[in-house]
Amino acid sequence: QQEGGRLDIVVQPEPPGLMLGLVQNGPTQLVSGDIYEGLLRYNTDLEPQPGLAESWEISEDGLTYTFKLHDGVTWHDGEPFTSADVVFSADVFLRETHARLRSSLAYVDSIEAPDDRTVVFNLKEPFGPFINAFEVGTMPIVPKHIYEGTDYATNEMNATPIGTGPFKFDEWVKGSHIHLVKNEDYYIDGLPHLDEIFYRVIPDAAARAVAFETGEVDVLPGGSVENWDVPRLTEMDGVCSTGKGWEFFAPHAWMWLNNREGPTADQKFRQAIMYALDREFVKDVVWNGFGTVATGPISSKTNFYSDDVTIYDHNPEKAKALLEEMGYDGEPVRVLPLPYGETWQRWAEAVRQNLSEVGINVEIDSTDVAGWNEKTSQWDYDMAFTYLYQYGDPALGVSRNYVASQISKGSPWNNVEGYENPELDEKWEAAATMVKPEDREAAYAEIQKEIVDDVPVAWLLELEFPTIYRCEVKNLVTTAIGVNDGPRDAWIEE
Amino acid sequence: MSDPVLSVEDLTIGLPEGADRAHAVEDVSLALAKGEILCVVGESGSGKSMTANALMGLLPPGVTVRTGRAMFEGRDILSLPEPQKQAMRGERIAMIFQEPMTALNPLMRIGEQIAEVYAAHDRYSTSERKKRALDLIREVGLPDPEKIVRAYPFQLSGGQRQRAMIAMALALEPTILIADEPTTALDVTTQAQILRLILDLRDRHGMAVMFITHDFGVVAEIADQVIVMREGQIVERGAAATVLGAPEHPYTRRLLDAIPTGRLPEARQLGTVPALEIKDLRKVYRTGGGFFKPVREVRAVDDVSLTVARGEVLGLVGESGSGKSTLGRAAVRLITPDAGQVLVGGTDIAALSEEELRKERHKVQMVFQDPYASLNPRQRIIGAITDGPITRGVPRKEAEARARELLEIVGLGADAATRFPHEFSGGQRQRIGIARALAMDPELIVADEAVSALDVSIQAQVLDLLRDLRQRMELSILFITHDLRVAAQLCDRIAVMQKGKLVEIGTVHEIFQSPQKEYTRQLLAAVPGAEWNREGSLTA
Amino acid sequence: MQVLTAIVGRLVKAFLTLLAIAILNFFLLHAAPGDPAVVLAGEAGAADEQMIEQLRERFGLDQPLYVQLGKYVWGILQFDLGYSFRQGAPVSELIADRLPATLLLTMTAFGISLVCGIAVGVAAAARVGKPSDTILTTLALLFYATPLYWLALMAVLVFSVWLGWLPGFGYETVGANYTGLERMLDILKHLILPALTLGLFFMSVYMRMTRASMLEVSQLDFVKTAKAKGLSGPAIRRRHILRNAILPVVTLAGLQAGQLVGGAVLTETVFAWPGIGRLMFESLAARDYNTILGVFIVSAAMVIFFNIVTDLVYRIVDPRIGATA
Amino acid sequence: MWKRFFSNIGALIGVAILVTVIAVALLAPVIYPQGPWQMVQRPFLPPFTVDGLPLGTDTLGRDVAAQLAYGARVSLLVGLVSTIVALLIGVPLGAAAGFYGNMVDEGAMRFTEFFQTIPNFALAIVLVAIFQPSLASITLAIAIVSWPPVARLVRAEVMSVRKREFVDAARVAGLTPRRILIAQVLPNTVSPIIVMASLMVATAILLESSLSFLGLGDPNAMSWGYMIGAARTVIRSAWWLSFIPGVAIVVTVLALNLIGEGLNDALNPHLARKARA
Ligand SMILES: Nc1ncnc2c1ncn2[C@@H]1O[C@H](COP(=O)(O)OP(=O)(O)OP(=O)(O)O)[C@@H](O)[C@H]1O
Ligand SMILES: Nc1ncnc2c1ncn2[C@@H]1O[C@H](COP(=O)(O)OP(=O)(O)OP(=O)(O)O)[C@@H](O)[C@H]1O
Ligand SMILES: [Mg+2]
Ligand SMILES: [Mg+2]
Repeated sequence: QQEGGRLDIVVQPEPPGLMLGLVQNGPTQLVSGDIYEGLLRYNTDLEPQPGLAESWEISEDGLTYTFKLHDGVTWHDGEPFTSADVVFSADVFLRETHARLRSSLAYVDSIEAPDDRTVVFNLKEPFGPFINAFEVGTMPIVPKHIYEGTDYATNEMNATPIGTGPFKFDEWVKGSHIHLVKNEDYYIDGLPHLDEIFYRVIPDAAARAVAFETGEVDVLPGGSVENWDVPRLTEMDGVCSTGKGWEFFAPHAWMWLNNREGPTADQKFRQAIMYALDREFVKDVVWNGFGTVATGPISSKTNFYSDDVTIYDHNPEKAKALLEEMGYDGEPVRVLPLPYGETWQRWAEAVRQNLSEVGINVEIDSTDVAGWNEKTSQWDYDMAFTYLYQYGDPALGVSRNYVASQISKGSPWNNVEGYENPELDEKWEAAATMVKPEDREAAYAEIQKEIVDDVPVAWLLELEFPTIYRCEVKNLVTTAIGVNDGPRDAWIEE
Repeated sequence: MSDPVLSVEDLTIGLPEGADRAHAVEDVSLALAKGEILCVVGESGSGKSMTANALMGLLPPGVTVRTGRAMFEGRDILSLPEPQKQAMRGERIAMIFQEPMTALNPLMRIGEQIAEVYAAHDRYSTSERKKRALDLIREVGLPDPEKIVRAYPFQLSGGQRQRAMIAMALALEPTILIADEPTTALDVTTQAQILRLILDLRDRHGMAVMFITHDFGVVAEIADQVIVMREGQIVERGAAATVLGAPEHPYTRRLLDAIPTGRLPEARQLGTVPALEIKDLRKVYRTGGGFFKPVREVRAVDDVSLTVARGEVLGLVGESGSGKSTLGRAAVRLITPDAGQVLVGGTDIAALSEEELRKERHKVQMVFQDPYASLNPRQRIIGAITDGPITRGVPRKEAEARARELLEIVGLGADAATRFPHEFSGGQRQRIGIARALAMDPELIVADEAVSALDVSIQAQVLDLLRDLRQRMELSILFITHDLRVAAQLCDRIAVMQKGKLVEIGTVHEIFQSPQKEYTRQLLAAVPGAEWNREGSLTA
Repeated sequence: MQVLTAIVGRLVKAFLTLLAIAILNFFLLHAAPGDPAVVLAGEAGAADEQMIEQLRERFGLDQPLYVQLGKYVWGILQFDLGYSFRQGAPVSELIADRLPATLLLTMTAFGISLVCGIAVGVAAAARVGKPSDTILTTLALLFYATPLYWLALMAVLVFSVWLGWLPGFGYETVGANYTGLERMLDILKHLILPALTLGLFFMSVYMRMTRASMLEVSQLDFVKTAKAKGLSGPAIRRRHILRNAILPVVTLAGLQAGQLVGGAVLTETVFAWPGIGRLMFESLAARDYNTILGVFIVSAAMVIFFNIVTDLVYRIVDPRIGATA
Repeated sequence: MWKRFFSNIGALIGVAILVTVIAVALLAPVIYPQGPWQMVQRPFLPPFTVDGLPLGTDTLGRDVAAQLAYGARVSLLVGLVSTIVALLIGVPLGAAAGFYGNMVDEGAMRFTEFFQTIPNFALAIVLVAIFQPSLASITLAIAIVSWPPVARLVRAEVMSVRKREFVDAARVAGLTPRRILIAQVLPNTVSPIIVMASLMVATAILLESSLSFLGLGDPNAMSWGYMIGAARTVIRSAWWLSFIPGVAIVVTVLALNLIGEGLNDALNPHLARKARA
């Protein structure tokens, strides 16, 4: 292993801020995953690994989680890190700012710090996926001494984030790059290996590919170049790629189908859509062979996946028959693409083509990011593309999209399609609070079998975002969140 | 006659394809002696300018010398290579142009522009050039030379600019000075000064001058020799006295006949019913007033009162800027006066509202100066004439019939009705303008420089027409002109204006023969070739 | 004194214009579908009503529109462009971070296009009708007809990918820590492609304008006077024609500054140039109202500034203006 | 005038190109009845490699030639309609300002200046983003940013025509100001307006393609800008996909410019006067 060196990583789009406790969008997680840390890290099989906590224990009844913190950890400003910081972060700060964590924290009764190096979470009832909630993006530990008693959103220190991570914030040249430097006082001896990291802002996908080719950048995190460029880049000499590092997120793409009104309210119509879509073609042509055709709501990379469900193959005849059966009158349906670049645009066009082949009139609604958020969260759509993360457990990232309690206007990440199935709702709830994994496995298998026949949404692909990097860069992707916290262990071979 | 300094032999200048004729000039030969002034006269388009430009080597693109030579200082200057022509220009032969307003570079100081002549020919040091420029400015009689050197053209009047041009032309004491209508754009008083300057300079420097003009008055004033051109050919040549006194060619005679002479027509009996009364009229223009400019006030018409009787032609004369047009326009309410009354048949049209005014409009009509600009190029003649009557409520059929009739009256023929303006000559257009005015059955016509833009021969025709109409229709005319000879031809009475004020008003005979005011006398004296009193035209 | 009132008057007018632009765009933006709170929440990958409400409250979006406008205008009147909640920084700071890059790009492009455009225009006018004139005008026409972004793409492809001569994006070599002259050269190297592609279009515009203007002026009477003086062709072009022909070009160039600033959006996108054009485009998708408005105000101010400068140039070059006749 | 126009080689070339483009645009549905979106073959086929697909296929295996033909429809339509709309705004405003002067002029010019102060491409982006991209909103946005020069031109022309004597003649004849403006003044300003309009169509086509490039095109309408925008991401592996529509834009805009210059030469009063004299 060699020490030193510099890594240039593309970050796209430019993050709105780097204070991970306040902003949790993708680019922020990518950069701030090196500055902040969670209590745990997860390997690519989603097994917990030591993070700020060097060990942990879960009580038999699944109600008490006890963490032993690392010794000798300091904040980047030199202040010592203690269990009080953890309690402040989880119980005070993030409760206020972190919506996704908040729903997990609902199961938490109290958080205690019996001593400087111990933190105990007491749950109200068992919550199987709780052990997955300690990843850095889900529960970043923030410095109490800086934030306590301040207005978090406008705290001046947000511009110069202070964490415990292997890299320290140095400089942010807006529109150009973010510079992180090695944390010399990192508490794990010998880590990190790299001297510095530059996160490079390059707004145009083609320019990002060029930057990689010309050696300007060393790492293209998943999704930074269009899929068509991936084979070309990976075929270059000395270039490696991996599909790993997304297991925690397991991005799952589907189309919301408006279950409330229009043709999409009809189950037969929704099934017809599933048969009409040529998802293999999309995978091969639009996604250049990356990804897997989704069979249902749970990604095959996530725990408790089951393939014992109805399989919708590309079968236009069946689709037409179903449409015939329901008496589809040609009422046009609107498709809202995801405004995230050309790939998604092409995908929408392919879908329009597939659907029109079976006689469905489709119009593509166009919009930008804000418009997409508005339209989906206000339920103003017929079919809308999206992809969401699964966060390692169906209870964290899947059930929210299908249970009736999650129907609520204003957010595009809940049960946007308006699917209501009280019977299934109960099963989702029960599955989340079972203590034994085998029990949960069985429960989720049943749920998947049932829900797939209902087609509340049109599942499309389990996305795969290959990370492209120079082969000299070693050990970059070792965790379930890949490049987000990978640089800690990475090193460069001369 | 002494040896000619310049002799042109059989000069033919070809025009590009699509021009109105094949040659701008054909087989022109002429000679110019030292210290002599040769006037080249002829109608517009007769090839005067082309001849001059050819000598300078400044023919426009496409126009070329086909045959002929021009011997000057032992060389044929027509076939010199460009660098030598360039060396000759300004140094051996100099030229001044018609438009003093545009002939100077607006962005360069006068002194620089004069000194540039030396620079072009690599003479003197920079400081010497400056000094000489100053001397020249003094020589051409420009006031306050130190200031003028540093002035920009826009700060000078037309006459001053023309003097600056002349200074430039004199800089290197050329052998020949070519002047292409150098005074046409100037008013009479200024014109007289410039002519005197040229004569004076000729005497002092002994230059040969080729003077192009279409004004026989100017010819009479300065010419030694005269050449008359017509459609590219020389039709007559000779000493000035001969050509003017005993013209041989019928064309020359026609031209000379057409000139409004100093001869005054017989006085007519005038009615007393007023057609137009102007009382204490005042118009003040305010200009400027931007962020960087103070407001400038011009009293264009300052408390003027006058009357035009039914059937009378009142001439309004005065130098440029004296307020003639302003007065005329106020009479037709193209301008709203600041004070005073304009009574037409008893109604004060100055006080009418827009609506009421449109009903009264027809009583006073106007014939405009520029025959090209006063007709809408995209409208047929019939439309131009009938627009007014139809707006007044005359049925279209009737209006059109009347229009054809009027076209006959002004001598164009009814079939002119369906043509467009560009298919007519200047004189014909002016007739259309008159027909248009008549179509409204006016009581009074204001003619603002209605013949100034026309060649003399055409001018005469239009004046005849007006005289004829005055007789036939009992029209009153307010005839605005800066040309006193024209005024003398047509008018019953004359009003003289200066700087917005009415200086003098009286019958033609009173004004021309016993002017009361000094300004009127100056004006009369400045008219080139005018000999009002000596000709004893009273009885003619 | 008069000049002073004039300048004050201009400034007041400029300020009112900027205010009007802010107000107009304020309404335009708020009429657009989309809610910055939802976008921001959305990027976090999850949100609930509580979070969105919090964000809306923080952004002041829970207040009636007129209150928001009032607050904004009040801020503007105190030269305060507001706060970007999305980026967590005052808008003026965000813009100040990006403005130098945009200024560098647009000024360079403006300079190149004006100087080269005029030079080439003069050259073409001097050879009017000859093959070299035809070649120059055709080339200009070609550049004029080529979409800016396409030219940029092709330029990157050729000069930085295939030939590897110039960097294809960015403002400077990141992390090289150059200083002084070295840094300037580095920035210059990065500047070449974007400034050229942005400049080429405008260069062809100015070239055509100059050529036409030169030809028109050469028809004027005083040119004939100059010839009659015996001046040589080049001297006439330089001393007489050019000086008169250049004025309308400069005026139009000043008026077109707005397009230059607008064109920078595309160039900045293709070349990853960290300027305000990109800032606006990115903020637009997120409905970061204050930032977009701020960029609009600043770029409009740039346009006004350009106009005032050309106006001043005009006043200096043309003695007729500003003098009392 | 037409004679002079047609003796101009550049203008003739322009007309020939434009006529071809228009013909292709009109015939697109006849030549390619299946439309531009149909996936017909393997993606990324280079031009001239497969019979029946002369220009190859795009990223989804759609016929590039068909896209080009349908793109011509959109480009021309947007160019034309937005120019007409811009004229509808600019001509009356400029005419009123130039003709009535004073307060009307002041007001109209302040308004125009205001729009000229906002960087026009940025404004177009905002407008399209706000109204959501569709052919209508794109066309409108282009019109809104391109009318100010029209207003200025018309104002200047009207002001100069207004000073001509035939306008005074019409006033003396008792015509109402409005009628003078419409029947006498405006017809004399059409030449420069036509010249400007032909150039505006060209600029509008460029603007549409720029918007489309930024992802602000109408996703239901195939346009050249869309094609370039879509192909931009594969410029390294299939450069011809952005090159072909790029050339189409260049050629069409060039043609319009040639026509505009031809018209300018043919209609230019300066040259016309010289020929008359
Ligand atoms: N640039 C040109 N191109 C073609 N023909 C021209 C050009 N200039 C003048 N002509 C033609 O040459 C002929 C002579 O013109 P020229 O200018 O010499 O007349 P002129 O006697 O000076 O008339 P004016 O008194 O109006 O100045 C006219 O028939 C005119 O139409
Ligand atoms: N529209 C205007 N605005 C400002 N000043 C004007 C305007 N029209 C005329 N003037 C000024 O008013 C004065 C009188 O002008 P007017 O046109 O009546 O003179 P004129 O006697 O007809 O002269 P000319 O013989 O040159 O036609 C001049 O000083 C002129 O500069
Ligand atoms: Mg002449
Ligand atoms: Mg007058």
